Amino acid sequence: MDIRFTPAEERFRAEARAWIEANKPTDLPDSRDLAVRRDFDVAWQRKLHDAGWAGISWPKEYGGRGATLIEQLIWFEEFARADAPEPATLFVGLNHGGPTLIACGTDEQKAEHLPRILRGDTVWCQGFSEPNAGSDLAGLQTRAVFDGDDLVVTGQKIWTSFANIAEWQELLVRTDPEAPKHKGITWVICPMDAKGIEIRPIRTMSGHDEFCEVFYDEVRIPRRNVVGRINDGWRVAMSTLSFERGTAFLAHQVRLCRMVEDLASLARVTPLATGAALDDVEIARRIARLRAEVEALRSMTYRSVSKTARTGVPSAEASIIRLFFSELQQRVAALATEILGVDLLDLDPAGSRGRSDADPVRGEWAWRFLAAFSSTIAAGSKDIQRNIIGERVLGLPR
Amino acid sequence: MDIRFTPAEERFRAEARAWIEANKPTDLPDSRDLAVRRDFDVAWQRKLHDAGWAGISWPKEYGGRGATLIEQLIWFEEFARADAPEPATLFVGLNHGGPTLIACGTDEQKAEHLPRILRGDTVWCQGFSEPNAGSDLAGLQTRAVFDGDDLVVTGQKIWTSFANIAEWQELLVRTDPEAPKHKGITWVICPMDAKGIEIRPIRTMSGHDEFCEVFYDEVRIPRRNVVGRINDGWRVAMSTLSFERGTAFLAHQVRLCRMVEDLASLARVTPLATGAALDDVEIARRIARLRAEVEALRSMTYRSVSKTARTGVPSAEASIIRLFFSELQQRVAALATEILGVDLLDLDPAGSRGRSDADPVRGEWAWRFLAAFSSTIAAGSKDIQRNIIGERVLGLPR
Amino acid sequence: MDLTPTAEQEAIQASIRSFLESELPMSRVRAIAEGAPQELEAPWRRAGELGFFGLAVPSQHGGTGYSVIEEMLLFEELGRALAPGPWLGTVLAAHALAKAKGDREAARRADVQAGRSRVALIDVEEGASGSEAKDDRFTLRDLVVADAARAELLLVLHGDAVRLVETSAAGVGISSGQVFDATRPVARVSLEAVPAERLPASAHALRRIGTALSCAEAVGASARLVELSVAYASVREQFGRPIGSFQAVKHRCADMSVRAEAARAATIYATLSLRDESDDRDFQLSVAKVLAADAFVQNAADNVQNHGGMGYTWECDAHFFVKRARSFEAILGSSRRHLDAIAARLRGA
Amino acid sequence: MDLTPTAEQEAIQASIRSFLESELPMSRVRAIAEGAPQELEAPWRRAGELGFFGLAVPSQHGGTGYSVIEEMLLFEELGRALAPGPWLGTVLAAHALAKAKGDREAARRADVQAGRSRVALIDVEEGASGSEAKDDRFTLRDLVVADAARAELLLVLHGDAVRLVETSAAGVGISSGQVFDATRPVARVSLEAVPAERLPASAHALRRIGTALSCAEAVGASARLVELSVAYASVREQFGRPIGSFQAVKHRCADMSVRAEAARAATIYATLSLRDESDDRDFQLSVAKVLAADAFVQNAADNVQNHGGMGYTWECDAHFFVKRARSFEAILGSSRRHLDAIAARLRGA
Repeated sequence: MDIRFTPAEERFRAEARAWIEANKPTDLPDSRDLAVRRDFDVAWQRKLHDAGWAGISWPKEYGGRGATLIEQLIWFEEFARADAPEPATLFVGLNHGGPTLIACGTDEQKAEHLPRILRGDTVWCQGFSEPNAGSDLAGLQTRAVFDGDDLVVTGQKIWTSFANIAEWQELLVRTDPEAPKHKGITWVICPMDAKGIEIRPIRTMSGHDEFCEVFYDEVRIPRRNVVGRINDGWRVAMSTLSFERGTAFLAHQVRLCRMVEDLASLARVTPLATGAALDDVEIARRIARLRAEVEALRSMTYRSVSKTARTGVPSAEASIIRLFFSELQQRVAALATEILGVDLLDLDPAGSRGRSDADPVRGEWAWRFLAAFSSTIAAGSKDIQRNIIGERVLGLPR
Repeated sequence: MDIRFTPAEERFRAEARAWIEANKPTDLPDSRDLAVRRDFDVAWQRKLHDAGWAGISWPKEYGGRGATLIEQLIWFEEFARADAPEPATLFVGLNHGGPTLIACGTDEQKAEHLPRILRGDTVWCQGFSEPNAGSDLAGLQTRAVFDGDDLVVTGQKIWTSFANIAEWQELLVRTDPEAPKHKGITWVICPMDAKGIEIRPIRTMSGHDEFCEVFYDEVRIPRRNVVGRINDGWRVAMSTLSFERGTAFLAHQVRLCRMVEDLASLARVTPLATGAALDDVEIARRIARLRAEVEALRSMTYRSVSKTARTGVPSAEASIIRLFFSELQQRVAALATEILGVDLLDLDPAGSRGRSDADPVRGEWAWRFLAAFSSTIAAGSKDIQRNIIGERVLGLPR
Repeated sequence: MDLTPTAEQEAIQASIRSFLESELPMSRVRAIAEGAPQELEAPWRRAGELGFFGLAVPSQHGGTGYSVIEEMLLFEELGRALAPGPWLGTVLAAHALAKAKGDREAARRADVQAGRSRVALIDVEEGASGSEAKDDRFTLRDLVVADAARAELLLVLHGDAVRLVETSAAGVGISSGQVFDATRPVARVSLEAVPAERLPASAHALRRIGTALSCAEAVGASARLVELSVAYASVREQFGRPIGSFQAVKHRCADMSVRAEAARAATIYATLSLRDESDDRDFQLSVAKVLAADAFVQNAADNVQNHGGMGYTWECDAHFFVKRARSFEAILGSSRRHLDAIAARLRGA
Repeated sequence: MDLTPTAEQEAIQASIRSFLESELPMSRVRAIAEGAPQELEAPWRRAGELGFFGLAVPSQHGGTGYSVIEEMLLFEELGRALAPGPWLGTVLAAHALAKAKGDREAARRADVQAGRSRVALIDVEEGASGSEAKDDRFTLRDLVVADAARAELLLVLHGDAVRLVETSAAGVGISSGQVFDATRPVARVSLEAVPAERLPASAHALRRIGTALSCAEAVGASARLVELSVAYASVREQFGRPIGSFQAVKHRCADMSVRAEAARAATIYATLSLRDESDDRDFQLSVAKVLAADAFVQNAADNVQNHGGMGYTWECDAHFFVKRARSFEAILGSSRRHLDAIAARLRGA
């Protein structure tokens, strides 16, 4: 057991840190215009690519960095520590679509898509969830029938980020309605400019359009776009859900840790009747507990990655870490709103200018608080996570 | 709406308070010897009986006080406020067995048992739960078959208090194994001196013998001891579970409120590095929250009794109050152990004599803490209570 | 002792509910929050005609002649409907003006009771930095005030003094921008030596009434959240079953109803103790505020969770309750302050 | 960076586990707790022969030559087995005596390592009322000390000083009565100017080791509690199904495992940072103590709940864990104290 990194790993860290510091964009667009955001992401990804940092966990043969698990962990940690921007619009391609093609795609599919994904040339989106298949993802009902060389798709997907700017979509469709529900699904690459696709934005509770609904009306997709075997799409999808094997989680941990530090800063400058909020013993202990928990989260993540590095298989604790993280994030955001009190209610930075100088992120808390609600819902609600822990980690009966 | 009592009710309260103060025994036996405890309970019950206070919620025609619901509430409140001892060994007879006979017994059964129960002449115990029928009470399997004028009972019951000193037991047996599980149960009066009954004590986590297991090996019970109709025992049992319709709960609330006051006293005399525990802002707020919750519990109980008084039927909120109470009680006891720290670990009153003078109940917390574990388990675990609230109060699907 | 409403009170509450269901349904609340404040005007005027703002004002002063109990029922329904508008300030102004003498104040009272003047509530702790009362002038800097931007009057509680300020007066600055809770939008208010009429009322007494009524509002919302979750969980299916049949969801709903019941009982008791001027009314109000805040905040969050992905959308009503719950926690004393008050009582005991 | 045990460490842990399973099974722990302390003697002596008390003592001083990491693995197993006996004091005494010079101390070291001398741990804050060090004499009044009644030596941490006291010395008063946690019985200890040998060790350093090891013990117990609950929930049936198939029970078990995992990761990290003398080791130890206390206390309570009525009986092992969890929370700094230390760090940041 060791918490120290090897000299080679420390050199990797130094190299990564120096490069990120020197190259990270600082002009993150303020606009919510997705075209603007895409241009920004593409430029940043191109820079990463040209310097050899793109696809940190992708094998070298596909142009990736081919980093070891520990190097990946260091990379994500440094990336988040520098507050370098995530290439948001490119996320699905880099972390889901691309890795799925690497694992299950044909040579033709790989050649067509992987280089473009890695350079940021193409935006991918995800078409998994449906209005009636959320927690029960395998219950999806978007139908596809073969007609000559085409799959003809009819149905609806939901919670799709960037559908309106994506070129491609990783799409799960039901190709055998008679088979057991996990056995009749196919994974297919859907061109988003195909005829019959209609996209509608979804506003979230914060008032922003973060997701889309996608409707398919007899959309024709060439049969060669099927990845893996027909009716084997569930296995294809599952094979890459844990592609980065826990290392990317370090970025979440680092960001949450910074959020706790922000919380302490907020408490330091927020006056209560009896002094600063951080001098209130109860508030201070609650922040201290959150600080302890986020530190434990790092140790858990390190340990999980250590296990994976040793055994080669994804650690069973991933769902434990996910659950712990998501509820912790909500507690952090909720305590901030409590400390802010009435100041939470005014989102106008001009109105609170006097205060915001002392605390540059004061105005962010409202958005963080609302965004945190999604963390126990999206990608498997906390109820589903607890089922998974109970059944798959602990072996309790279904 | 009104929180005030009528002048007549206030007179009733004054009368009850004066009588209890003047007559309550103060020489609660220190011994855990049940014979001693029984003698004590009988003497106290006789006193209550002779003064016309026995069976406060029993109809007058059966010798009870026949008090209104509000008078009952006042009685239980005053009883607990004076810390008057519960007639523990007589509880089942007075609150379950007797009321069941009143509701469903024959004239003969009533004449034989009710006067004796009311005077404290006979001790009853309960034979409902079984090792494999706890949460799922209706799944009980103790079998009884008719043989001439007798029921012949074979099986096992558990969690029976006072089985070893009781004359009678309210016993649920399965008389029709073919029927749906709620339909084949019979309620019968079991004489505890019958041949074939064996009793074994159960030690609890506090090291005391609080319960018994009761084994039945072809125990013969006269058919005339069946209460209500054969195979209708589930309905008979349910009809009296809410006999006192929530009023007795006030006694629990008053005792828990005193426990919170004890907690504040404990915090007042317990030194921490920075002063008394009650001067620690976090601890003080936690105690204050418990104080608020126990006050809300009283209001909930008042409201529930008000509803019952108005409508004549037991209030659906009883399970809500039960759940709130049981978890609150555990929080109170747990906080006390936290404040006590290392002093919790030494139960020897001599060892902590210096401290115990300042706080007469200091030594009680360990027992209270352990006893509180049963409150989310016994008579319907907290999981079952939440099912009941979800299904019967809110109407959610099973 | 009876903590259930009388038949008359039940009838009052039912008529308020049906008024709000037809005049301020969630679709209209949503429209108001999304930028059509004028949608409130008709229901507000109608509420004035029905006497909602003067329920507890004696009938000889133009009120309905009920008590704070009936006001509590009104606010429970307002919470249930998540009604926008400065109800609390307006009702408290009606209280403050009830004993008013003189024509000007009588006219004001009539305006307030009729819904012609909307009143935003400002609670300033005595000695708060930047606030100052001098002669008939009042100064106040940069305070966050709910509904100030669309009010004709400001009811200023300062120490035990109660003052009325016209928002049209010189020296009144009200700036509003983007807000967190669009059903109860705040504005930044500054008063620069503005004319302020002192009313013959006690600010402490008004704060007590305000606490009781805002608790009732939170109770109504908390109970409504239980209904919304139960309704959704009963029809929404996953894995071939309604999600309400899963214990995780069922038990979360059960906990929501426990919180709502505890908060309701505490609020009813506190409001009755306020009406009857019981010695422990401040304690009971603190109890109610702590329980009501807990119920509102937690139930709002649990309701989002129960709605899954839908709960995270703007289209679902869940987020309006989440935001209003934070508005509630932030006015008339945080839970922290009320717990400290209870703790002080325990220390003194 | 690797937070998983090496193959050698796994083998060590496995051998410790099998030793404890055969020498200190729960049946023997129960016997010891129920009044047969002599049942501990053979396993204790055998543990001495196996070098368990001197795992981290250099081999030239008779130890096994491992580090605090292997001790952590030992204590995790001790916690899993809920082993009675003054393990912590004895192991810390071996640390304190490791650098000892002179024949007397070397003999002591040999006795402690061999399990011939059992050592109870006393942690006295500097300036604690009633404690006093004067010349070679030590005075202490009425302190609650685990396992003192059956120890030959007392290891007294006082400020940064470390002293050894023989329990047979004149002036030592140890009175024991009924205790809460029978697997770790406390006694009241008073020292009246007793002879106390000052050892060349730092009490702060020993406290750190003690914190890491007692956290490891709590982690072992917390993980064991998950196993006990899962095993019972998998076979116990109600309503015709194993209770572990109900979400209420399943999710409670899931939460238990989350707590156990978080505590384990934090404890491993903290112990490694202690071994490597990282700058943030005190912070990491505080983190571990907070998480481990939470895991132990909550898991013990949840395990009772999962066992239903059985969990409330003496016959079920659940209560021994409940009681030990409180013993753990009460030594080497409550969670409150460690949270205050973390808060002080946040204030300074």
